[in-house]
Amino acid sequence: MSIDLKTREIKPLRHTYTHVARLIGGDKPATRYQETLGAQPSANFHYRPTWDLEHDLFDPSRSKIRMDQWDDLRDPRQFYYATWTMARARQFEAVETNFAFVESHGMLAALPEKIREEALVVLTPLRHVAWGDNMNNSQICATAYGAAFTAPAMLYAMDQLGIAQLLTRFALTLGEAAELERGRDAWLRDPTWQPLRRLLEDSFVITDPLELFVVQDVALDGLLYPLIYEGFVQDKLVPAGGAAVGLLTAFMSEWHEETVRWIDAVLRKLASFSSENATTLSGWAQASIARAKEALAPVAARALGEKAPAVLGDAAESLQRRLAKAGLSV
Amino acid sequence: MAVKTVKPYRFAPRDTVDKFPAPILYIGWEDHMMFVSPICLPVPPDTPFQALMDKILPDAYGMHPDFAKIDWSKVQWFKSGKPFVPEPAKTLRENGLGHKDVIRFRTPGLEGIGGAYF
Amino acid sequence: MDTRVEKKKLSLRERYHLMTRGLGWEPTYQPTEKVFPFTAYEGIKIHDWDKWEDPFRLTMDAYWKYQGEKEKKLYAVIDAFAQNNGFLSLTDARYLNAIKIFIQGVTPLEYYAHRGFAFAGRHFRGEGLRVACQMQSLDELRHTQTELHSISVYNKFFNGFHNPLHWFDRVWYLSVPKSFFEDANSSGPFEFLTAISFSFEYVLTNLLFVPFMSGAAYNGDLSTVTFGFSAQSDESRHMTLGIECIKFMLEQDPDNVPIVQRWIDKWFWRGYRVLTLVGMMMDYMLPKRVMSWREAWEIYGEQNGGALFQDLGRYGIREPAGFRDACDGKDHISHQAWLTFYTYDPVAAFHTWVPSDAELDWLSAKYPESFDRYYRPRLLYLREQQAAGTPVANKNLPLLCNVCQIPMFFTEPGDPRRICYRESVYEGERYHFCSDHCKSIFDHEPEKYVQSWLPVHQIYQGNCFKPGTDPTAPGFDPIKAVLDYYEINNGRDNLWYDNSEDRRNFEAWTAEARGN
Amino acid sequence: MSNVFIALQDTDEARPIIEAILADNPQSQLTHSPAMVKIDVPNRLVIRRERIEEITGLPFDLQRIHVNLISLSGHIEEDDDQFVLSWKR
Repeated sequence: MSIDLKTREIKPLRHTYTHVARLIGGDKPATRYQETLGAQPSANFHYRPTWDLEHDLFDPSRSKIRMDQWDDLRDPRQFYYATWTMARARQFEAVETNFAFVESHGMLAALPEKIREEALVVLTPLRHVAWGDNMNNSQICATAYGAAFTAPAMLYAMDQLGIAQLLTRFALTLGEAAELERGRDAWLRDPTWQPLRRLLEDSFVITDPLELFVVQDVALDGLLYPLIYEGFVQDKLVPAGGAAVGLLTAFMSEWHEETVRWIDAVLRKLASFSSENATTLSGWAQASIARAKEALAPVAARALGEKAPAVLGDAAESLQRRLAKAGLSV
Repeated sequence: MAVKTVKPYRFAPRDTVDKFPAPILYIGWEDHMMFVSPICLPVPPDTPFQALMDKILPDAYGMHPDFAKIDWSKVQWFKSGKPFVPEPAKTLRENGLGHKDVIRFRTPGLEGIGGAYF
Repeated sequence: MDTRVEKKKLSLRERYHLMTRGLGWEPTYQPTEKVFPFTAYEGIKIHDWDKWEDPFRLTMDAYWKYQGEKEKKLYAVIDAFAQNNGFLSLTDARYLNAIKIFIQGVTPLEYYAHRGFAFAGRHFRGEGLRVACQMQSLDELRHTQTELHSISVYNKFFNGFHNPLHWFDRVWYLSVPKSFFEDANSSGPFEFLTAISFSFEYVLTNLLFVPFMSGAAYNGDLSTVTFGFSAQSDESRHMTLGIECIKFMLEQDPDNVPIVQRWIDKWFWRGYRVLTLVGMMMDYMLPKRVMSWREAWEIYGEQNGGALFQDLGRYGIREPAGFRDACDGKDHISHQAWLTFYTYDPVAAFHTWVPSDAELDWLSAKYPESFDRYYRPRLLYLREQQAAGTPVANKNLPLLCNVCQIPMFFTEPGDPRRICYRESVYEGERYHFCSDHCKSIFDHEPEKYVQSWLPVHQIYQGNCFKPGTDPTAPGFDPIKAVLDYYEINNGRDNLWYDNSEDRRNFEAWTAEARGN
Repeated sequence: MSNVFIALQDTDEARPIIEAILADNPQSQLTHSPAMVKIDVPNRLVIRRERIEEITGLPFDLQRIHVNLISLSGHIEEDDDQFVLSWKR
């Protein structure tokens, strides 16, 4: 009897937290995602950071971009830690299956040497790019404003660490540990990679977290992923007998397709808030796409030969279309 | 000694007297922890010390049964922990009390509820 | 034909090394000190960042796998608890006030840690150390969110849960944990790690989580037990980051030793002061008690802390300066804090009460040195006044310690009859402290603590009223105006348990559920 | 000599780990709290993968300990075969 009663409805006094109700338009049942919004302290800070005297610990004025409500920068994936972690755990089970499949079905043996070599030369140095990406998104999480935006930035940073490690595993599967050294050496010295390394190192000193977001997540990743994982891996290597390479890097394309939804939603929200925002973002995007295109050109040439300019051009065009849809003029 | 920072690190103190309606005075009644801690009050500097005893202390502490039993002639005063003899007719300023000074008074023979310093 | 030989399986150590180390590089297009501008200014000397030892070699795939499993289990419990009105199985709704303190005072700290470790994870040099910090940033985000999610069900049915983030930035007693963590986050990355990973996570966190979670288990709060222990499983990684970081700094250069020692002195004391709230929770807020604050302090503070500092002696580190005084406080601080909150309950977003006779007897047994002599008579007086309809409430605002921001109710070490007063004058301004150790923290870094946002002073400065409030209007009630600014619902979130809506509801719901 | 300790959730999953600790650390002192088991050992505590595998009859990855771990003290050394907590002196 009492079991029946325990499950009987008791009328709640309220449906969600007050700060959440403010963000979702009133006291109504909130999703778990919504209950993670607004978690950042925002008033009455005590001490100025010893590492940034000009700003409060959390301070929207670190960016040129203005917003009334930073927690409006919602993630269309509605990721919170649990859903993100479980999604990545599932995806990496698939990665695991793919590695096992490739290793056990002689796909490595079947991989033409030329493809193997090309894949290693192009993909191994990208470990370092992913690490730089991880640094930049950690920085965005640390210095941008509002839990709604900074939390996905940290998830993005850790995705990049996962990608750096996946590329490491890829290199170790296709070759020996010396491949990592060779890739590192190319990253540090080979002229093919220097413009890209320079771009990343320049990005490490950007202090505006949203400018950094545009330079890294919008422009560089927006060009790099289509160029490498579609243009190079899917369209070039896979048809030429490199199915194994396609299988082992399938996560990257899937990841990119997923994360652009977040990136575009953030841009759209920022740009629609004010024409000043739209102008600033457009300026950053134009400059950083141009710069990223330039920096990727030698990598594209190494990967795709004479087709490089066309593939890179297509990637840039489709990125520009994305941004135009998000309300930027590029 | 100084904070280690990337650039010179100096900020105006947050609690200077100009920011308050009147200078802050802290008052503690020894052996009476029902009041938890010294209390914090803005008090105009031209308030006579007598007014502190006649008005401010009864408002703050009158609810305690010991308060009515205080023999004011025996009360011992301390300023920053050192014995202090206030002149009742003079103002707080004239008694040397300034912003964020702390005074305490001990009421000999009174040790709070049940002798438990409460 | 496969000419390559079968690869030998890599050990955990080798695999982790390849997966993490060597990802980073020395920049050449930008000066290193511009890319990593914050590694030197604290005075810590690091000669070889690669000497950092990774104790837990978790790659992201393993991280996702294990964390994913934990989350799946945790949310299954949270769902079941909410669906079955699990809160009706609590021993007593008084218990929930401990959880209110948790979401008001601890959950926002998890969030600060999330952001602070993101900063450290970006700005340290070696990859091993950075990855450990980044994972911790992620874990702390997890804790913030799982706590908000677990406690969400209580918010629907009880008061004092609905506005924790707003309260955290404003309410007087929450400036204690807020200033603590902002102090850490506003420090450089090495001090931050010493503060949070070592002093808080490694030395003190057992005192926070273990009693809290065991208390939850004892009192029928399955939801909190689950999130708590699930969070703790990350915590052991964090504790290890703390001790490894300390060893790393101490082994890198002898000049680091005095800097680290001073940080340990400071952060041990800062953390210990914050834990006063936990002591009070253990001794007073659990209807079924697990162990006293004193016992917990003896196990986790004295025994473990003792072993740890003995071990660190080989680096020239001694126990924290405040350690003896902390041990001295074990008979008193929980009682002093509870009495404070009881008499200030009109302006707190949780309920207090006078313990029952059986509970008073438990306290006497646990505190033979102090309870009957000092604290039982006080509580009995509060009970008597409450019964007479004149509950003791303080209408005076208290003097707060300029460093820990706790009202100055702590007594002199060795003399529980006397409040401990300390003060310093810096550039013509006077500052007050609750103890030698808070004073010494101030004296070392006065430029930092002149910025303290002290809630009592802020009220008097007129900064704690909603816009449009006119303090000169006739009949102006400053307490009501401050409660309004706090967004504490007067009569629902605050005041004593006995007459609370929480109590009435809980008794009605459980009577219905248990009756029939 | 000081104790090191490990605290684990009192769950079915953790039971083989607890048993393995008790088997390989004869000086273990076991304390049960609500939902938690704490094991203190003077100076050094070792968890051996093989011992757990012997108990469960299944392969065990030591990193799995994290799922049930509550707290610990001492310095940590972990490799594929064992997980050690110790004080250095």
